[in-house]
Amino acid sequence: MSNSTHISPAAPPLAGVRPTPNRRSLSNLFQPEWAILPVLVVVIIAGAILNPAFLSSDNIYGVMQQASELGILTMGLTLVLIAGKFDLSLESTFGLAPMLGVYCFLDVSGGSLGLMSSPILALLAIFVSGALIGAFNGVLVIYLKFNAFIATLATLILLRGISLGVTRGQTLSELPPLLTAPGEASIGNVPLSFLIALGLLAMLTLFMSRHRIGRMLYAVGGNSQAARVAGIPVERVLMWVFIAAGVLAALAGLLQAGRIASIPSSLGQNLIFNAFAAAVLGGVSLNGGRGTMPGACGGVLLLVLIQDVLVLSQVPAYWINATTGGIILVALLISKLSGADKAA
Amino acid sequence: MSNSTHISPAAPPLAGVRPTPNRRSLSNLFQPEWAILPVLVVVIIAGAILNPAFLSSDNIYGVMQQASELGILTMGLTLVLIAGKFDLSLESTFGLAPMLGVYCFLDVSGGSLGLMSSPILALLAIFVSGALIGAFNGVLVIYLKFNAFIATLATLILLRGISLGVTRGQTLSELPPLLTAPGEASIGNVPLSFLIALGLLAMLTLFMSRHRIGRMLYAVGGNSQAARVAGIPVERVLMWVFIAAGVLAALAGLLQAGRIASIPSSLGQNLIFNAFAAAVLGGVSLNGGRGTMPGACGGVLLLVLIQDVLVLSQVPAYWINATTGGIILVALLISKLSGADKAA
Amino acid sequence: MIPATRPAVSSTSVNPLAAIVQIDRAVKRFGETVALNELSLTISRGESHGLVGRNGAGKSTLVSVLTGLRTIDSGKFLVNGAAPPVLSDRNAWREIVSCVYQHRTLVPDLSVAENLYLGRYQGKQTISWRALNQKASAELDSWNMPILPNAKVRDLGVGEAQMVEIARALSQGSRFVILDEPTAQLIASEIDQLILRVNELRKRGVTFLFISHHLEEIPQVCDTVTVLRNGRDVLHGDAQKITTTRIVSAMVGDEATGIALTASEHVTRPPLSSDMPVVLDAQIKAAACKDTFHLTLRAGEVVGLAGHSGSGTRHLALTLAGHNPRWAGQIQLKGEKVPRTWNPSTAVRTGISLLPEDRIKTGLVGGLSIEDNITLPSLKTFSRRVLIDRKARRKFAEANRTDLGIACHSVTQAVSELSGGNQQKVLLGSALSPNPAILILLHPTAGVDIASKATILDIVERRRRQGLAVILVSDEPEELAFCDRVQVWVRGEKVAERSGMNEQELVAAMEGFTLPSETS
Amino acid sequence: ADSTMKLGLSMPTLNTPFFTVLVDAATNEAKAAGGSVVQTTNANRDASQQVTDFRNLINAGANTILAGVVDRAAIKPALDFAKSKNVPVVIVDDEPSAGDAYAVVRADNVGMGARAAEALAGAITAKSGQVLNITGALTTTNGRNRKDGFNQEFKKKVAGVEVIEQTANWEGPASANVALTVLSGNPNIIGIYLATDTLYYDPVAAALKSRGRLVPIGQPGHIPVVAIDGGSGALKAIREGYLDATISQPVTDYAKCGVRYLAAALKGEAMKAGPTDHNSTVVKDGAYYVDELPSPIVTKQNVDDPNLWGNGR
Ligand SMILES: Nc1ncnc2c1ncn2[C@@H]1O[C@H](COP(=O)(O)OP(=O)(O)OP(=O)(O)O)[C@@H](O)[C@H]1O
Ligand SMILES: Nc1ncnc2c1ncn2[C@@H]1O[C@H](COP(=O)(O)OP(=O)(O)OP(=O)(O)O)[C@@H](O)[C@H]1O
Ligand SMILES: [Mg+2]
Ligand SMILES: [Mg+2]
Repeated sequence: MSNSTHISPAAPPLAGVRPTPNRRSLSNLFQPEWAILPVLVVVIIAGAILNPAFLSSDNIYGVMQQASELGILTMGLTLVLIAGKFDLSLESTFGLAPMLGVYCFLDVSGGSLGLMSSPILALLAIFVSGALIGAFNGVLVIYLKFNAFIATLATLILLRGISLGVTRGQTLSELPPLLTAPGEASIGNVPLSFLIALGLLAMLTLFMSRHRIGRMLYAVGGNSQAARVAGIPVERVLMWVFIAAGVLAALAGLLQAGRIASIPSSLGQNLIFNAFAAAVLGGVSLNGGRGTMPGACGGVLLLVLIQDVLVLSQVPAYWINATTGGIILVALLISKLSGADKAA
Repeated sequence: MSNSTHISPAAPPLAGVRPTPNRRSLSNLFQPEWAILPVLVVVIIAGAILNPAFLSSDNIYGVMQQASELGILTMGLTLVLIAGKFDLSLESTFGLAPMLGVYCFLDVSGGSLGLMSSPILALLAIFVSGALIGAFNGVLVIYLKFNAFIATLATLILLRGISLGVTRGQTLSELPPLLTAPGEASIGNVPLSFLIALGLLAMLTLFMSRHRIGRMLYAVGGNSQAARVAGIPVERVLMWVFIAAGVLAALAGLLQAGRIASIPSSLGQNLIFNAFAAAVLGGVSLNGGRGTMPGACGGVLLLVLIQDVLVLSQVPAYWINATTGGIILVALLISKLSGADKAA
Repeated sequence: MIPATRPAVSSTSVNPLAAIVQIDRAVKRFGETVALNELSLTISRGESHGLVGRNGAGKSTLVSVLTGLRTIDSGKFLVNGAAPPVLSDRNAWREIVSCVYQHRTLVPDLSVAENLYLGRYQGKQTISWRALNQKASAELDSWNMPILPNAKVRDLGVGEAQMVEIARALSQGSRFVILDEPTAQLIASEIDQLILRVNELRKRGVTFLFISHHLEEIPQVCDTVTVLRNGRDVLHGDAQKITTTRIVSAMVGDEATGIALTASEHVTRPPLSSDMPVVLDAQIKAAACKDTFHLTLRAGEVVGLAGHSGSGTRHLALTLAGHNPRWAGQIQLKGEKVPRTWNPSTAVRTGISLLPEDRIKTGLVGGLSIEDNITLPSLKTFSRRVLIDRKARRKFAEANRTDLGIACHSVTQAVSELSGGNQQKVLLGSALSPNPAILILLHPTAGVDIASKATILDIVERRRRQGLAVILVSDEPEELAFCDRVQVWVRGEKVAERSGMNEQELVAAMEGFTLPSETS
Repeated sequence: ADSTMKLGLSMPTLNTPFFTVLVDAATNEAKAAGGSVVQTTNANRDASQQVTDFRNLINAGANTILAGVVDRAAIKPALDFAKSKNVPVVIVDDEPSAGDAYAVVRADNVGMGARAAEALAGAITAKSGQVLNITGALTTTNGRNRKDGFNQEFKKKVAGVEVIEQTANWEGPASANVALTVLSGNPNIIGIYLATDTLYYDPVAAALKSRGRLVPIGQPGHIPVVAIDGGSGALKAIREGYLDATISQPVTDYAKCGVRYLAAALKGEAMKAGPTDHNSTVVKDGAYYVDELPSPIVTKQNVDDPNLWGNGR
């Protein structure tokens, strides 16, 4: 969007020369969440003061659940953003994929195709449809060369429409345990979904920093021309990014469906904005080529905590949205001052 | 939204390369709607076939009204986009500005500050608040150098929250004629709002193509650094763009409030997406520096007609949203093939 | 420049079997522009082939064809005697050729090391940063480049970045290497580095296609040379025997005589009459520079700021043009002190124009027409009451087109479609359009062919005669020869200020060798 | 005009079961009455869209309109337009604040809130603590009415019990988040009120379950829950003894009566006040003839009543 590269002479052309400390490979991995950390700390302290229950296991449990759903969606989005693209439709994948899976392969109340009833197939179908939707977006953006914002906006509308059409507004409920477990089960006092999210975070962090494909993503996002001449199969890489993002969104949707033990036709609505806010708060650049998974997840945690604190501190219902917006702005400001958001 | 300004031999869609350069200055003005015209024609013919009522004066009247509201909003957005920025919060300005104006300076049912009651002041206040909101976004994006997408997303949430808080969700109704007239009055069989929109379109078209500030906008959007080197006060110009967009959004909101004779706290929700879709369909580039007002308005007309035709042609209600999304995709495809959308 | 120490490499005889590249009557069009026009060219194995031509001659286009980024519209194109791979098969192409493109192909946010080995992490899936960085710093040391392997490319200077690109191309171990204007942004010492390395590789039988506007480099590097004009190969010969004048006349065709005149003009320039008014009097204490910068500039005077990357010259120039909000000191323009809030728009309005060094990034609006770009700083003067007077504007643009000799088919053509040199001319036209009292030039003729170089300097010279004062920031002796007086800066210190320095003195001074400086 | 019914359905939204059922019922009823449904529109909860929808429906040939309301005030221009085309309109589920309608078939939402409050007041055992009120989107009239109705009545019924109010914008996940958070913040929540069970019950129940707070009625630790809507899920929960009570909206009756009135309007009959054949009375409330349908409170006793829309299909 805004290319704010300045001709200002202040850009020290010699920054690369020996004297400068050897921080890069490290910083590349850790800087963003250092930048968001102060904000997180502030929110946590504030929360603890406003209402001691903030630190209660119940509350933390809830936070973990919400954080893992939004977190997984955001990781998917982050992949796309780092690769220099954009995907608004992930929120509809979040809702539609689980719905299609259940609708096609289960016989639950609320409606179904009634072909057969097989939880395993349903589970499979969920991820497959996630992948297919991702691929569809990929084709639009990569091969038909649509502007990613507008193309995925169109898909967003299309997919939301489909999920309305498929179930005619009904809520699918009474899901089999196999589908709800990932979202509702817990090991000790830790939600299973949280463990899943942590696992993914670890994997993706390594992948992005150490795996050659991961590095290719940064190259493609940073300068697709350079990547192309360097022999990186830009199109193919991007294709996989969209597919991966779709699958992650589907998983996130599955977790939420599990948590609320049902699939309303509005599942996931307006979630993508939170994902974007989280990613950017976590230092992911919307211009591509910059950002990290831990950073993005830091942003997720921040958002979830803010919402949580607001509810706990019983801000009057009418003003809660406004307050959220205000706080996000402040958070952006802080994380910018502390240098995370290089994007803007 | 990666924006590669440099020429590199391998980029087939080179930034700004036009296959037929000699038509450029002309095309600069007219090409986009030539490109969207075929699609428009198709839709109109389809509509007329599917349901003769499509061409009834009643229907056309309704289309004009909607088109002018969305159109004015979209013109505001287009200004911002051409200048290379981004503003999601325009939809909340659309709703909040009229609400504030009425709330502060009128005593209508639904709630009011009850200071005094003066329609003229209210009218003024509406535009002033539009301008102020625009300025606020401007400061965030231009001087605090936030990424426009994320900053205006935050303001969007904030402003929506405020409009909920101010009236505690109540709908302001029984507005004085001065405020409703622009949106509901009609001259002969043509809605006043449509004439207003046409006037603005003519003005802005001339402004963008013939006025020096207009040309500056294209430069700033195309390459802000070059603009700066050329002595254009980039920041100031951008500031005015955001303010103008805010005022236009406020006006659009006023028109819609007039049409529905009231101001619900949800006024304008999700409208910005239509505005974006319209602008891009009309050949406005999301990377800045390219697009025209007539093009954008062509896009608006297209969207409104699509909605209209779908209802008239008895597409099952549950599938209307999906169909809309699908058609937008197709329209994008066509307008791309016919060469309007260079953005992607 | 170092003396041409090029090893004798045998057999420049063109034996089609030994040919790496055979092109026959290739045509490449861009819209109405014919970039390659029935061009025929053969590059035989082991030779190093020079390619010269004016801006827009088609060199880079040819490169994009040779490296599989574009296909020719018609004609024959064989690689190693066989049909070339499909464009999408990048790896096959990388087997055949590695290239330094005229335009950056580095990823700004990745480290130097990663950029060096971009896309070739030697098969294994996970990357060991330590290994990568070690390999990189070895590579960098071999070029004795004082850069950290894990510095971000974003933070490098123009020259440093260019060297990284070159190092990458040459370290890929390809048998065929293309260098498109590799020296355009390099300083003398770096150029020597490059030439040495190229010649080493030639001994090992690597084939080169070497593109440059510095004709003196051709005999230092090449066996054979081909001259392009308007997409045609107009001259082909032995780089050692053929004379520069023949190359030049081939490049420019019939205009040759004209060039000779203009080019020589500024050298024999009548001394500046001392009664010219002082237009600029500046003392600047720049963050970049230890020494305070003093400059008194008379109308019609040309002062050079000589200095390599990191010298502070650019920083000073940008400050004068108002691009440095945190400046200290004072600037007097035509006797009046400029305000603290000294910014580009006030600078342009009060008569200081800047010609930035990176035209694509900071100079031109690629998507807009030549007309729009040229009149951008002076739109106000074309506004009648409210709207712009189109006719006047068009006339002005056309005048510039002929005046600057911009090669295009219409002033409504997008500048992004022009070749480097022509873009530079548009940029100059734009800088001059508000007709400023002072013009600040940053490396004005970098990457510009001789003829255009002459044209550009010629335009400036003409304006100078009408009283334009010029500040020329450069590290190219030929450019600096254009100046009445030169300040030499090294790492933020002024080491010399005098007129009439010869090339050797200048180069030495910029390299930081102190010489008896009696400041004039 | 000929009196075969060409019905237009203008719905505020379609992605809640409530309106789905309404649409289906109305469609059947219209067919039964020998008419047809011209088109169903979905305003996606956008007030101005509904005004457009009316226009479109009439342009599409509708000679009668059955509408749910996005916004009481904002629907006026739509009604005016219908009037100008003399197309009779029946409003269901809510009453417009201005404009002409042939009839209004509704169950007063404030009242439902109040009855829910009553039910919850009866169900709560503890006499001190807080009650959680998870409201719908406060930008919607129903959201506000159900909230206010509950709050006012509940304050009357039980003193000294604080009502914690949180909105979930008609979104299931949000209701689960709110429930869990508030529960953790206030250990002694003694009751929960849901503005809608079709959207909120499953999520909230799941949330309670995840923290082991979902206990059947009668067993220690049970948190009384009362809701509005009476969707199938809620009825199931009542049978299983988890949900204390819900206020069943007479959705199908809305449709049935609504369509009947429209048929009458087509025949040119005038609406008149007085008792009806479906044990309700039509009252003249301001400008409108309002048929206020009973909205039965559903508990274990009457949960299997086949007339409840939740038991339909
Ligand atoms: N605004 C500034 N504040 C502090 N240091 C600066 C600033 N601008 C430049 N420098 C430093 O001053 C020195 C000179 O920078 P400058 O860019 O002026 O040199 P240069 O010769 O123009 O470089 P190049 O030719 O590569 O553009 C460098 O060490 C740079 O890091
Ligand atoms: N992508 C493009 N679209 C349209 N025209 C182009 C494009 N690329 C090059 N051209 C045109 O093709 C001709 C040759 O361009 P090219 O860049 O090959 O010249 P060049 O010899 O490399 O010039 P320079 O020495 O300035 O780099 C020029 O007239 C240029 O305007
Ligand atoms: Mg070139
Ligand atoms: Mg320099």
